[in-house]
Amino acid sequence: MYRKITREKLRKWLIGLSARAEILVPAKMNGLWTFRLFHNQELPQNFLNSRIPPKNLFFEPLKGLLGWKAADGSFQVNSCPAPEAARVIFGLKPCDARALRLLQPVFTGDYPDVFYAGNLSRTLLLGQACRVQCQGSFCSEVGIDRQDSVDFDVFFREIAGGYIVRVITEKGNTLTGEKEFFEESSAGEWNSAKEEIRGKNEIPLFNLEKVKAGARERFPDEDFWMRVSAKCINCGICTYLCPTCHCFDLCDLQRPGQGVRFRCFDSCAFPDFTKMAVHNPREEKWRRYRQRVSHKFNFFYENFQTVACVGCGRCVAHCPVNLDLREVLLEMAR
Amino acid sequence: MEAKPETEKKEKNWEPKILAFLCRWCSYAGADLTGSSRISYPANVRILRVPCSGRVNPLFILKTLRSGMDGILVSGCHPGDCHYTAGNYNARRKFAILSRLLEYVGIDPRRVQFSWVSASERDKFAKVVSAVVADVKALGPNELFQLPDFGQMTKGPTSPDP
Amino acid sequence: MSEIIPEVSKDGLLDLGKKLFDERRVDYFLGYKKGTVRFKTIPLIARKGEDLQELWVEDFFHANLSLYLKEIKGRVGILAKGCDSRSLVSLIKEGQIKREDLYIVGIPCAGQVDPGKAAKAASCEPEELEEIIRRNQEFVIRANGQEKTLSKTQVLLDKCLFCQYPRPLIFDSLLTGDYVAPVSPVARAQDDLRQKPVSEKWAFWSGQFERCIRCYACRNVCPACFCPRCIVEENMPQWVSPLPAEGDNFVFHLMRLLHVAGTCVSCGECQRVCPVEIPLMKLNEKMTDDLRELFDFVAGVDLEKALPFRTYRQEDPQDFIR
Amino acid sequence: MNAPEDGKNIYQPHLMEIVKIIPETGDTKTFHIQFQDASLRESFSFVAGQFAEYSVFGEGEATFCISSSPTRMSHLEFSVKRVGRVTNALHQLNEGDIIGFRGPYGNYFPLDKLKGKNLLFIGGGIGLAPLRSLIHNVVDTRSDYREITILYGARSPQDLCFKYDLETWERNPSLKMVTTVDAGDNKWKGKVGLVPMVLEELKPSAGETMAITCGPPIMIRYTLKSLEKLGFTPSQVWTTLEMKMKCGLGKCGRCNIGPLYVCKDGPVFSQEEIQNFTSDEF
Repeated sequence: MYRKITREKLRKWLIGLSARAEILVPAKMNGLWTFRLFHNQELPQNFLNSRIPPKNLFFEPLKGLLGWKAADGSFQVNSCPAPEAARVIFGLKPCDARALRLLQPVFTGDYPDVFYAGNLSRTLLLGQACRVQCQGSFCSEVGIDRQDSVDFDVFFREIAGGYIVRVITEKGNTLTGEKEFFEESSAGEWNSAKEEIRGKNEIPLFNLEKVKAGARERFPDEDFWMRVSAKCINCGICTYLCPTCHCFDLCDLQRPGQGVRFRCFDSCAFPDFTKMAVHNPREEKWRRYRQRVSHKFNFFYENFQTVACVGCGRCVAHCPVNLDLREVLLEMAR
Repeated sequence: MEAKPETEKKEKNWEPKILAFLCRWCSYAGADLTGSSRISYPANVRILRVPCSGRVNPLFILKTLRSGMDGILVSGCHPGDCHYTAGNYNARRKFAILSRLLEYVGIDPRRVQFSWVSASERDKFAKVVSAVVADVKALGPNELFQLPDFGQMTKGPTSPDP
Repeated sequence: MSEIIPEVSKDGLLDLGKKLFDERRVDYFLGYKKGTVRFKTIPLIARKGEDLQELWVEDFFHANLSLYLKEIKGRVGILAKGCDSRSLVSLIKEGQIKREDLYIVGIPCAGQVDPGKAAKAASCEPEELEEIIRRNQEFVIRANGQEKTLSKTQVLLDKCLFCQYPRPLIFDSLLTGDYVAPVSPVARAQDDLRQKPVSEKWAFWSGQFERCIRCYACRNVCPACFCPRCIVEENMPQWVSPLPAEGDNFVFHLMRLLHVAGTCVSCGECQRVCPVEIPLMKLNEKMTDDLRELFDFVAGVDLEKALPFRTYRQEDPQDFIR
Repeated sequence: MNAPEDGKNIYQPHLMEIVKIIPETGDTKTFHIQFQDASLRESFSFVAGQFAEYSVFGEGEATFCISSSPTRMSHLEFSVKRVGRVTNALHQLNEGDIIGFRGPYGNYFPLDKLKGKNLLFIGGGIGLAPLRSLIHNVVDTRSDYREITILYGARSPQDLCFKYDLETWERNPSLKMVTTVDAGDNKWKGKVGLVPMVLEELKPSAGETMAITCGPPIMIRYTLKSLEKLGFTPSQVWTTLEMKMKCGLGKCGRCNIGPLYVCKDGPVFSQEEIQNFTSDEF
């Protein structure tokens, strides 16, 4: 189903929604694009993508899971409540939305995580089409259409003066059904509104099938991994900025008489990630780098039939030593 | 870093908690003498005996602040009197840099104080402690790093929005 | 070194590197190769002469290669800008490397570009910057199909504006070129924050620390952070929890800073790589200034002078002690 | 098995009381624990080989196998060697203290494949803990199995764990029990020798026998070689693996060996499966 809305009406619609839900929109904070609470402001037009992926709004970098209290000889443990308050996020990009879907089977498969599930079900996802290829990105190579997506409730594509809207879910349909804001549109109009992406790779960088095959074949090739990881400095930027990386640590914080168990991010790039009492199976840097690439393009594919990379390019653009994942993939695809 | 007025109102009888790192040769003995001479000083200090003020790693001070202590006192022998010849001279350099840095990031210098108290200076010890307690009392509780509110223990890019 | 090649041309650099490998003077050669992302170069870790084919010394060689000396042991050939050479001096003083294991090739640097700053000056997003071209004494910036001319002070990293060591302090060879500061050195602008009341300082830094994601890139990229096991990873006792909570971030950043006191040469790599753009150099500069003021110590310029925390003077300031 | 309940916080542990602490060796203790919640005592079930996450509140969680048998459910047992933060904290606890317990997690020993076979248990050091769960289980259902041999070794007589069990098993006429130490002392009257060597002396017949082994990596490596020499095929050898875990639920992402997660797909693997692993990172 397709609809249309003007820029100003969209803002008014969001203002209306903010009475019922928390609205998050792209905004600049300390020079970084991020998703912030909506203060009825004009929506930005030059938003490419957020530095920190919106994954953090679903799988939080610091999340209390449970707390305990000891008083008068009794000891009590309480679970943190699963998030429920309704929420709307506008301006998500197709890559990040795909990442949220990729994480779904991990968190909500066997042993469902109420926190991730709650965050997903309480959020209305409003996507926005890309017009520019982000630095370092290779989204189309991993099968993401920057101008179309079904990973949202509603997907917005900018047109002159406003947006053309693809309604995907029932929830999205109900909310965009308000006649005073949206007018009906058609598939024809939607298709003709498709834009060229500025600065896109004219020729795909690599073939994903070959990368997947290469990831399996290259796995035992120690020399290859040593060579490509030599300049890695073992920082966690690539994993912490990755919209699909989801490794975490559990950590207790104790104060007199009470404490909290938190979940926080952890990174396979850190030497202590797998350190045990007597040995560490991934002590060497190349093993850790291999784990990161293989997890995304080999193991995850084997377990969930899709690669765990959405090509957003954050790890490429922000690596301190320019260790370019695209080059590694390209070499694997050869 | 300054105390919020609401908190002070909430807890009228609030008393600061101060951790004192005392060198065992001078200041700890000084504290002992203060006590055995029945000179009273505020009961807000928890004393931690260290071998030498040079043993006090700045990390101890950071960690103590992080654990929610309201104030810190580090006390050692007067320059020239160190049992280990130069422990306090070395400590003095570290503390000079630390105290300036703490001030720069917004920790009031009155929260983290340093003194030289010898084994015989019972009056000085009582005076120093009273002064530190009075300073910290004026600053109010260290609310920098409390446990987050239960139930809202999530940190995402959106949570604290002005 | 038996034979010193005082000056090499850019073309001669490749031959020099190969020669060093051939004569078994070095086991590794650290240089730069062309980056794959705008305004970045890749550190090149050559293990043999052929690896040097990719060597590229044109522009945007921000990286302070001495960081790899933490990991790479053996005899190393290394390219060093004037400022990077201070890290080498620092590391030699700290006993982390030996001068005789290094073959240092000094490279001329006309100042390194700060894309974020340039974007701001050109009033566009850093992502929109297409090209930054050095043209005589100015820079031409292309963004969104438009060209703008900016001055050096608008484009170069702040540290380059008060560059005091354009010529490496220690070296074995020098690449031909001009070893002069990119602009006539100006005094570093006074950090306004230092004059603010303590509560405003806290407001500022708590906002910064709150953002930290604890990726540890600032620590890992720092040549002065060379402890084989960082106190951050220690959990018995646990000094700093891995939680990216404000309090732990505060402890982490101050602890990191204090650990590099006397070794930090203000190379600025920590701030450059920070993915959430925390102005870490403000802290480093404050500490550097304090060390100079209190103990008359400047890191990485003098091989002889004792490190500030390995010595003392009886008359060291103690006005802060009761 | 206890399936996760809908809408429950999977990270929330049950509270358990330490009812007894048995010092095993200088640095190892066995804890007997019981659910605080009486209904859980009734409904809880597990299978030998499964593990759980145990919490010391304020210090964190650590992973240990359940070393008691599902056939003896008056309480649960687990054994801990003191090495790190959580294990140190556990060693500080007293009887009557409360700990957290999440589980059971992971797969288990393939009882259906073991039934009607000869069983050969080979354990080293604290590695006896997971085997012990299964040994008690098969002893309690003795008629389902044919000959049962237990070979257990430790560095020295002081390092032998579960001495009370070793004695019972030695006295049990339906079991063949061999205990060995790498180096004896003046009081030690038993066997002296490394586990793989003693195994080769024992010469158990490979036909109709399943070997189940657990111990330090170096012992496992040589034991597997000895078993091969004795004619055991990879499908006859079972072991339980150890990897660093945090969640125990296949989410936190560190215990994988290639695409397999030790917490969900393991910890029990046959030698045949291990041979097919794409990764050697364990």
